[in-house]
Amino acid sequence: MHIAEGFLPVAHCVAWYAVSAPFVIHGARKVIEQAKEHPESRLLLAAAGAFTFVLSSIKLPSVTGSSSHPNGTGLGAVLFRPPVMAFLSTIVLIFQALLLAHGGITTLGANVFSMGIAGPWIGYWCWVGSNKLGWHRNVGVFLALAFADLSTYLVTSVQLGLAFPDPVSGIAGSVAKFMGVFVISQVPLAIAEGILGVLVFRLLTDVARPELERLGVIKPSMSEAVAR
Amino acid sequence: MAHGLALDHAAWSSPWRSRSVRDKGVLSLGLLVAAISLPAWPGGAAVAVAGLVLLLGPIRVGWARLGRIIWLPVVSILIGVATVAVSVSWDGGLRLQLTSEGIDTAGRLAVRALAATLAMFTLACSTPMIDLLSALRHARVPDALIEIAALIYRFSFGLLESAGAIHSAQEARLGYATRSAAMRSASMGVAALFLRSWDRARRLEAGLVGRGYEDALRTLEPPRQRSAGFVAASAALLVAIAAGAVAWQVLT
Amino acid sequence: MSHRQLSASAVQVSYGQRAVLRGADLEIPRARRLALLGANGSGKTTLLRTLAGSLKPNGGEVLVDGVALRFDRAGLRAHRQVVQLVAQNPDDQLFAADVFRDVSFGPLNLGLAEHEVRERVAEALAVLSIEDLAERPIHELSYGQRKRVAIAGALAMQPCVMLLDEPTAGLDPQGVDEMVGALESLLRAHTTVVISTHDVEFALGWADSVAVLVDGRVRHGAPNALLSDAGLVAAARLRQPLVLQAAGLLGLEAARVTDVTGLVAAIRDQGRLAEGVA
Amino acid sequence: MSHRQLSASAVQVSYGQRAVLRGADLEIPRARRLALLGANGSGKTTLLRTLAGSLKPNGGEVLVDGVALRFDRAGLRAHRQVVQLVAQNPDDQLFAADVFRDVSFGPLNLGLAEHEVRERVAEALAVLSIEDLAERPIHELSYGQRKRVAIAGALAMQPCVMLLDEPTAGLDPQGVDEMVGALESLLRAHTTVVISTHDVEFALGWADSVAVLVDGRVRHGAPNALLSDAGLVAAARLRQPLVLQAAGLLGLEAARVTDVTGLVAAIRDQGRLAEGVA
Repeated sequence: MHIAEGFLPVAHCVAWYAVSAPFVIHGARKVIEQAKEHPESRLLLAAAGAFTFVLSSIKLPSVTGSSSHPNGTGLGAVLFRPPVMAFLSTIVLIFQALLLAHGGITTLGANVFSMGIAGPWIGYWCWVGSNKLGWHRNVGVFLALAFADLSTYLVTSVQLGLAFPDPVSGIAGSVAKFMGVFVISQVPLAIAEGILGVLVFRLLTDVARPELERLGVIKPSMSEAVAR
Repeated sequence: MAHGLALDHAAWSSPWRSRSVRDKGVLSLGLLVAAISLPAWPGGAAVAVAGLVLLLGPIRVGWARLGRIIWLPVVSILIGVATVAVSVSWDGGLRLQLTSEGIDTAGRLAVRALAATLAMFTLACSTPMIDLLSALRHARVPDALIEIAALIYRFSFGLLESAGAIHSAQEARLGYATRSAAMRSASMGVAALFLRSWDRARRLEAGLVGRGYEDALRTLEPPRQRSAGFVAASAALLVAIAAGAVAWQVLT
Repeated sequence: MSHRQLSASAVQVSYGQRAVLRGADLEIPRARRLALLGANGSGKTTLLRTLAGSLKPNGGEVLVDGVALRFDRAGLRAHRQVVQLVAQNPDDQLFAADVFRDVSFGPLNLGLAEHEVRERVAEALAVLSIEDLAERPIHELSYGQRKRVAIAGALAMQPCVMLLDEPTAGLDPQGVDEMVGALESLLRAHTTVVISTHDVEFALGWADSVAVLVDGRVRHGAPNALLSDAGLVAAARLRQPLVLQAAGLLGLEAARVTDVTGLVAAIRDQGRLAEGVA
Repeated sequence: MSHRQLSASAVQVSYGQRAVLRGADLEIPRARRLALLGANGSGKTTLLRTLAGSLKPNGGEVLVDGVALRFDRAGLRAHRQVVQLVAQNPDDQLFAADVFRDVSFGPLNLGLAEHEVRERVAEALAVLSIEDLAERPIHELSYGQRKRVAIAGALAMQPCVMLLDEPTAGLDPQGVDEMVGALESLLRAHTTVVISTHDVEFALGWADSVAVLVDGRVRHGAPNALLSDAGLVAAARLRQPLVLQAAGLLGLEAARVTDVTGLVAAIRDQGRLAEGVA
């Protein structure tokens, strides 16, 4: 759920732009570096961006039976790293706003922070942390995708709560209210996205090993090569 | 085909496509700023009316298409507005209540969000994405970033088509008949799309090298017409809306 | 398997403003070869997708044994065991890592027991003579092989009617021969086979009947009759098969001419006739 | 533009263990129509890519006016102004959002001034009669239109030789006619045109000469002579053009038969001859 166009007061729009800007600029620098070193990586980065854009159009079955679309920030963070995702998510969110009427230009700063920064970083930390603890890759993937998804919606709830304090219960009440609407419906979807991620990764390690190795997602490990 | 690309099609077929992004930017961003900074009544409402008139008039979006593209934002605005309208508190148990303040905020929010959405549509329905990216290039955004964004735009359409084709092929073989089948199908679809986007990039790279690609994807831009009259008229409209809103405030 | 009668009645489909099908009627003859002919953009794929239940028409109906298809979950589920569509581009249909897994996708979704799934896969691979590909990764296969794997995937659903969108497009002569062999195997298993194509030469030689798409409507009839009709062929933005062109120029009876051998026989006959008269 | 002589000499290309070209020689006649014929997988695309400098052969050489192409930056840069390759799938070559932008890409890479680039784009669009598409988004174009845009993009480099991989594949009869028109425009501008195809019928009617790929080597000659050679055609896994099949069965002189009209004329002549003799 992106924050719709015009939904945030002016001061909040500006503030979220300011908060997101350093992350996006940092990501853009990394992207420019890569593009200079390897000109061909422009096309691969673009492929990654298009993949992220199209991911949100895939129908995902939820545990509750209703269907929704994956949020994709966790998978993107694991595959392409959070700084690059900060940049790619910004482009994707601009496209979603202007091509799909999903999100908005005034709320872009806020949406970039929740979907392009908070979600990917938290997902990435889950992935790295799980790997450090020596947990199975599937656990890391599941946690990364599920928590990236959940944290995106948590952040969105906080953003809306800050903008519209409840006349009775204040900011805290308002945040709780938005969480009630978004997060509770989102928990089953986060679990579904985590499961989807595990399945996708299993397929990709089968058919796209060279691509994953190139991205540095998996190491060309001897033991696995032998096991296969 | 994907649902939302009606906006893209509207932009490419709009009579305003040949206008420069500078001109349209002044109008649309001006309306957008007015929508979120003026009081909802009458400023926001005036922006909404102006946006609607522009969209159905010179931008020629048409009622049917406008209905198709505005449906999604309206639903998302309604969910948010309803959440704002209802107040919650904890008083030994969860208490839901409607306060006049909450309803008032929600009402203003609804008008403002709708006005802003229509203002954004005046840009999105008259200006292809690629023209906006070219404008960013003129605004000194580094070339590499613009090139990547332009390629994402180009790749997205083919990939959306593939996603649709894969989904419909899976559905035909009952891939979404049960929940576990659906999960399996969706994961296969995502993996296939990942591979396809990768493959697409590799093949395009080979093709572009043959056309002299070394380190930049430079292209010329088709001519766009700038009009001082258009900018002046836009400014006049914005000033009229702002002045009207302020006058109303003072008078009441 | 082809005891079911599939037909389209007054089917209308529009994309936005553009009407592609404007009342298309088509009764598909059971257990026979039908070629659906039309230029690119004439609505061939749209009609096939409608017949397969993948596209809900704006008007008209798709019927199985005279009963209109209902576009709900149960209706579509039943329909997919009657009709299967094979897309033109096999890559839109193949998404598993290897051939066995791909072909097993449909039967697994039918909820069959494992041994039944294995049987169905084995059978489908056998019909298409691609048993040797079972364990091969899909991305290593040639275009023609992938096309046949896509057919095997649909066949494993054991449909009564197989719709194939441009099955011969992009194939070289040997690939076309192999495809014809695969289609004959389907027919031997009593499956109704419908293909779309703009290769008039192929349609004339292969089909029992042809359906020509003109202006969003369907003309259905004997291949020779329809393809000799120069007006119809031009309206459909096709071209006449070369052998019929030659027959026309030579003033031969076109009814018997479906290939070069037929053309040559007709020329010889006329020669003899002329000699006889003289 | 076609004052340069392109040729391949003893070109060898292998993919891993598999040798695709095993010493291919081909001298490309200037300002003429050459059709490169072969089955799928016979090495047509490989040979075209080698000639275009996109693929470095394992052995042998590509020559321009007798001078071997050097696969360094400067050598390739110069070569791309002599030879341009149009891929079979236009999406492998088109990257920009609209037609004008895409066609301007090649000339800009040559370092030309803006007004020169604009001229070249206008000229290329005019030659292919797609001026009206200039401001259209590429993702909204039909397959046939995209194919012509890809050709315009290559043409704007003003090469002496245009290599086109399967330009007629996937096109319906009208699309083929439009493609032939586009190729004729290239020839009128004195460009050498080489196409690859497995459509023998088309090659016989269109080409001034054909080059047939058999076992990784090239046989180059007159279309009628090579395509009448049943042994060669079979070895190349192709099939004989229908008109030549008919001519063969009727015992006609094949040299003059390139299309249906030619076939009919030959039949009438023989008839008259027979009458005359009788």
